[in-house]
Amino acid sequence: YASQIGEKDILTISTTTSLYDTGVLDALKEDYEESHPSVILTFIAAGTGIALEQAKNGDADMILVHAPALEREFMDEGYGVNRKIFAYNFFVIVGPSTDPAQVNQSTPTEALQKIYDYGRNHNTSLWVSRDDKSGTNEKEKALWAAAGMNYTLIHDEPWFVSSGSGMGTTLNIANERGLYTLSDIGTFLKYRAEGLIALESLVRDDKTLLNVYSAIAVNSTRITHARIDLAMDFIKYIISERGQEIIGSYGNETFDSPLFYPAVNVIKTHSPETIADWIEDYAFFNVDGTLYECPVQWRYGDYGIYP
Amino acid sequence: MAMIELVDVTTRFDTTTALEGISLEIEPGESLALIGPNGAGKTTILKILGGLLMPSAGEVRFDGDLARGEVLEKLRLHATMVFQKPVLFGTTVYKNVAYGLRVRGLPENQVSERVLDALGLVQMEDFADRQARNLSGGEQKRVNLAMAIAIDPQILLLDEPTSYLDALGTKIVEGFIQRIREERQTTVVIATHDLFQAVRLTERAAVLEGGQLCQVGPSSQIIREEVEALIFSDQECNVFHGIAKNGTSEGERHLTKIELGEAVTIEALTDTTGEVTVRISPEDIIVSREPVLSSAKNTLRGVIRAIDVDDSIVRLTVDVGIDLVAIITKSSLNLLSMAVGDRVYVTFKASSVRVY
Amino acid sequence: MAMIELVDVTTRFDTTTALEGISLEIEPGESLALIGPNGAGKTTILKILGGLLMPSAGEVRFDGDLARGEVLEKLRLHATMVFQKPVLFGTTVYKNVAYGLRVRGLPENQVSERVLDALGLVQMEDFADRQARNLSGGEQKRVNLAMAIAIDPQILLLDEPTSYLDALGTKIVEGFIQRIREERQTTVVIATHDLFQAVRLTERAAVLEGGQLCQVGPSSQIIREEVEALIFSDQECNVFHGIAKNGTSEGERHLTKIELGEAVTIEALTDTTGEVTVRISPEDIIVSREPVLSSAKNTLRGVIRAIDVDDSIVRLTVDVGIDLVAIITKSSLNLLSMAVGDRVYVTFKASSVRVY
Amino acid sequence: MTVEEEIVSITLRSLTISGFAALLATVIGLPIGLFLGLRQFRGRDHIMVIVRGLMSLPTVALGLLLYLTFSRNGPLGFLQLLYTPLALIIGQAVLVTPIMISITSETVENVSPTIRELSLTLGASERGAAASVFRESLGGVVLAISASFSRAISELGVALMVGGNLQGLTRVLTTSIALETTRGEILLGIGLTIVLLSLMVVFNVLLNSAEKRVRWWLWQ
Amino acid sequence: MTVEEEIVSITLRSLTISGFAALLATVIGLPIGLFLGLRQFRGRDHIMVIVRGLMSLPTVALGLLLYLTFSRNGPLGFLQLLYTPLALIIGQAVLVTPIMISITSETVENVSPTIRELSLTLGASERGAAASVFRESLGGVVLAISASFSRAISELGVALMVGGNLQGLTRVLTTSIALETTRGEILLGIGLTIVLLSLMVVFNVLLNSAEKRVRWWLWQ
Ligand SMILES: Nc1ncnc2c1ncn2[C@@H]1O[C@H](COP(=O)(O)OP(=O)(O)OP(=O)(O)O)[C@@H](O)[C@H]1O
Ligand SMILES: Nc1ncnc2c1ncn2[C@@H]1O[C@H](COP(=O)(O)OP(=O)(O)OP(=O)(O)O)[C@@H](O)[C@H]1O
Ligand SMILES: [Mg+2]
Ligand SMILES: [Mg+2]
Repeated sequence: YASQIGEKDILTISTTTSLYDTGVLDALKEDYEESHPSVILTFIAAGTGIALEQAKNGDADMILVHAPALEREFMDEGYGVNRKIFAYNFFVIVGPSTDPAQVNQSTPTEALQKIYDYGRNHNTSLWVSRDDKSGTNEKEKALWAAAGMNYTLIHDEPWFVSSGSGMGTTLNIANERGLYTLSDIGTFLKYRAEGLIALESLVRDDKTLLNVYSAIAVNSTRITHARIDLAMDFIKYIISERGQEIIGSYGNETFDSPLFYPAVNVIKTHSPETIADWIEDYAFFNVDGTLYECPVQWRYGDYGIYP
Repeated sequence: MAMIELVDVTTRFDTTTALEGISLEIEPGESLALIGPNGAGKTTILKILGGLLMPSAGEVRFDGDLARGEVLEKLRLHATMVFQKPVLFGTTVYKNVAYGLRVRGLPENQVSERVLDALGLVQMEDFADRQARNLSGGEQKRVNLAMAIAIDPQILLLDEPTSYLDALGTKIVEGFIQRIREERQTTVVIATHDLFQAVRLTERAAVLEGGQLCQVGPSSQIIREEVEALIFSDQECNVFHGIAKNGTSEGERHLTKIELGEAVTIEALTDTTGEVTVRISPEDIIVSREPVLSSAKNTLRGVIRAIDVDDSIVRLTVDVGIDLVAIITKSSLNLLSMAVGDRVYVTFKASSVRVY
Repeated sequence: MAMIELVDVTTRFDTTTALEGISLEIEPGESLALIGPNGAGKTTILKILGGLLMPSAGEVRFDGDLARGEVLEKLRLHATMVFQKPVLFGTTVYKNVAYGLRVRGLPENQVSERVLDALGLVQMEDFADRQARNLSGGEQKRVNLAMAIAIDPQILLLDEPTSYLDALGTKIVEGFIQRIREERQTTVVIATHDLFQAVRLTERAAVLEGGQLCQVGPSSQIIREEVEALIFSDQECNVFHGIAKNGTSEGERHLTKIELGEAVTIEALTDTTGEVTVRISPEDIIVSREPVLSSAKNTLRGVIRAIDVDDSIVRLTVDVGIDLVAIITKSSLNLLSMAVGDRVYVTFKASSVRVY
Repeated sequence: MTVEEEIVSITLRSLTISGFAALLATVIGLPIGLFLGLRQFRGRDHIMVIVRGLMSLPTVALGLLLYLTFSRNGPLGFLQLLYTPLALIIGQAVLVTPIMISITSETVENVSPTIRELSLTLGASERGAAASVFRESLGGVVLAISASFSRAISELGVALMVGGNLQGLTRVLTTSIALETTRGEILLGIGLTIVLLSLMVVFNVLLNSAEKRVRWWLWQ
Repeated sequence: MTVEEEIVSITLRSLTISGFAALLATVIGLPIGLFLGLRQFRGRDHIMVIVRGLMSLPTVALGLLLYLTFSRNGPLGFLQLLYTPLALIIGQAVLVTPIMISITSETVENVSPTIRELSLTLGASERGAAASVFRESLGGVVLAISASFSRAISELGVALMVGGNLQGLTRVLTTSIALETTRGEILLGIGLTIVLLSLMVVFNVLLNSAEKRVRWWLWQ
């Protein structure tokens, strides 16, 4: 009953909320189910942390996430196989239009340093962090580290606000309180478009703000009931031209810019080169000095997804 | 001026009419009994008198003012009702009795004094610390009485004050009611089924039936009639219509001559004149061969028309101009050796004649 | 074998001991009165007899078996209690009365027949569709009685069965109790404060006081003692001790000669023999100058000892060997022109003598 | 499916799932509540206090615990209930049973003990007597049902964690509201809220009139 | 701050905020519940049905509505309450007041009307009589308070939306549990749940013994 409704197979996918909330997955689902009438896709949207946990517990057949460090851990523990990067976009540092710390046009690192200085000097809350171990939060930690600051230490300083909430609420808080925060582009654009927030995107499109989404199938030798064939079929669809097209065009009508950029061709063709480098740099796994989208030992079966 | 005045009061509950067009005045210091069969409306009237129930129609006046708003609150403060079924707060006996006093803001030392007095009066002083709801039926009723007594109200409304009470309790409570009437001129209204209690405790009685006021008058007279009516309601005999004529006055009761048809005249104790219905209890009639000169006012000559023997009881029908039924014992019949057609005298007291 | 047997039953509620070491046997078909002051433990005993309360110590046996488990359920099925305070389900009168029948799985046509019968018996047939909780106190008590009557239990436990009832209701209920005793041999246990009711309705009486059984014995004897204790605490008149001798039988009632002290003998209707207490109601006595040959069984000669005039009522004390008090009207006094020291005859019917 | 059809199907699903949950809670909680309300026994106070404490189980926490229980690696994983409506029903039932028990036992306790005695003396079994007390406290039971159903249909944590908000399967009104809200579709969220509230008012109207019927029927 | 200190401070904050919310709900809901339970008037049924319907307001939805109300552009934005403990208190109070009213009115309704009459005839004002009825239905009121406090402390939606789960300011037990759960820190989440449940059991024990004291005290 759990895995079949009538004749249909169910593919359970754990996904991060920020990805699910954009709605792109619903668009993919609709198209995929049309061409695969015997399959039903079900998305479990939860925080990255719990999503990985669910997969480890055997409650999902694949995951869609955007936290390379955590992904690697997941795979190293033997839970995930056949990782495929399928999309990317950029995080943005957003803040009030008054921009008290003058971060507009700075690089992310500079911006964070300015925020740090301003916050300390004025002894006022200035930065709100999701602090929830989500992909976005993981990115933020990396950015602070790049700016030369210890996340755990600044975390307790008065200018640093921990919202412990999802992206939407965190944006609302930033909006209400006039704070800076790091946001995924999708939620930000959506909230701007709905008129919910008046924050400006101040720092964007930097290498360090890169956000990479990947799909990982659950290891069916570890989690025996995981439906790896179904998962791989869907992964193949995502990285197919049709899937990439849907991802790339999603949101074009509503927002002026797309929410996601297809990543498959960028990696395959290594062009545009800067982006391809950034992606490899940021989201590929370094095994013995070589960068892999998916380390060889975690490639299962012959699905023809790796060149 | 009447203390409480009901003017054409009607009380309806969804489907039933509990009271219909009741007008009644209660004077300060008077005592009134409400009598009548179950469901007559006694409790309903008491609740209206106590300001606990608003009539569906008609007026309630307290000291001349319409009982609503502040006047209603004053009425409730001065009139206290003891309910038919004991009702108690879920706390100790002491606190139950103290309630009415504390509501009135009495200082605590006076409260405790009066609570203990009131409890003592109903012989419940040892129960002060008991949970009131765990008491026996009679004990609860006593506490309810103590609660009313303790606040020493101007108007005491008692709904079957001695139901559940044992003999001693009844005596104590009746004694107390008489005493407060005399000593403090408390106005007392009592609903009761004990007609003798009504006579003992009240001067005036009101008879209710089916929500209507049938009669109001001096208790002793009204109750006597009621007693008789009740006792003989199952033996519909010796009931006659007649015309009562003004007679000699004896204190409050009048000795009145009543002409029944066929030139039969009897004497009865009543205030009523004009057309009346009389009933003579068959058990009160003495049958004799010779006329009797006695304290009995009525002696009539007649002829035995019928003798019905029923077990040990004999029912004699004597034609004295009207057919009177007398009930005698079988051995009396044998002793007097009476037979149908014999001439006899029937004798009964004036007080044995009930006039309606 | 006793139907219900209490062996050394003790009932404690947190702080109070309601019953202490009660042993009592109830035979099939017998009638027992429980009498005693408020808080004596009457209700508690009834609840134990009905299987509604487990004693803290001691045994309850039903038909010889310890009342617990299935035996207890059987006891509850056969014994039905009518509570002191009316308790009703929050539905119509009809459904209240039908409850016990439906619980027993009677077919619906029989249910309706028996419900209407039972309601008719307490004169509540017109109330079938009324909400039971909206009834007056007496109406509720009637419904409660109907509920018990309808199921025709083997054992009927009645806690003050006629409290709240009007005179007619009382009479009906008492009549019914006598009838089921005779016709269906129902075992009846009645707790009551009305000692006369106890005599009327039961053969055996148990006196409780403070949770202890003081006395058990024939009702007439026990109650006589109780009545005396009460009456002599009061200034009641015309109460005498005497010895009743077996007399002639007249149907079911016996005409019995009773010797009162000082060689005065009167006749009364009673079954009792041996030591008795009699009371002659002062209002039932006729005073005359000449002896009366009449249906009245008792005519005694005497001398007027005292005349108390009180309003229109005159209280004559006549020494006929014992001091009899008669109440006559003022005009009778005038008519007979009686004075202290005059010789007169007093006459009263055998049925006017109450024997306890 | 149009948005309207989608809303209708989500609404029906919400009603069905929470209806079953409330039913389950009633079936389990009502007898327990009756028992706790009728009987005095040692330890009764302790049970009551724990049951009342359980009323404050946060739905996220319950969702988490149930997730761990129903998860494939969990003790009941073999039942494969996770992300099914049945899991949701069970979860919501667990959530509201303490409410059911608390309100029922409180109102039953307030019914005069004489009602029980009356039933017993008229020949009812202990069960029959309990049924009488139940009839007398029907108002409280109805409140308990209303409160339980309300709590079930308005909870989110369990629905998210063990239901998974799967479209067409376990997506209910609250998860939809939450989803639309995080997606920034605030008007749709508010619309769904209004749908839910209107439904619940209607439900309570029906319950109210059902109460009268049931009271009548229980006495048949 | 160590994790232990953090947990203690979150726990205290939860207790304070939900305590005030329950208090506020009691202050508002109790008189309304008393009134609805004591009086029969036209439209009373309608009010009851709506109040009961409001019991099913999902916390996400209420959170959203309150967010819109308190947000800077909202009608009450000038109060600058959003993301403050006060907003949370108000939000939770709004959430639980219908529960308070429903349970109170139901139990008050079941107190025999003769208690009111008894008070009145002994000279109490209408208010005094209402107080007597209140005393008699204390058990129900205590349940109402317990249920309200439970609902307040266990709700998440309002705390997230209008509280914002701000560390050190509006982070309470449920938002922490939710946060730890999304973080995948399941053990910590369960630990916090146990803290919450233990606290609530203790609270109910206290409430239970307070009930006895209060009953005693109310009669002083
Ligand atoms: N709340 C009510 N709803 C409907 N009918 C009622 C209500 N209260 C009283 N009645 C009806 O009104 C009539 C009068 O009731 P009331 O209680 O005044 O009688 P009562 O004279 O006190 O009788 P009792 O001697 O039995 O106590 C009764 O027929 C009763 O059924
Ligand atoms: N539940 C209870 N808790 C504590 N004490 C009780 C309880 N029930 C009865 N009692 C006490 O037990 C004693 C006997 O009570 P019971 O009701 O049997 O008296 P009763 O003979 O029926 O009195 P009454 O004539 O007043 O009805 C009383 O003193 C009473 O206070
Ligand atoms: Mg009455
Ligand atoms: Mg008793």
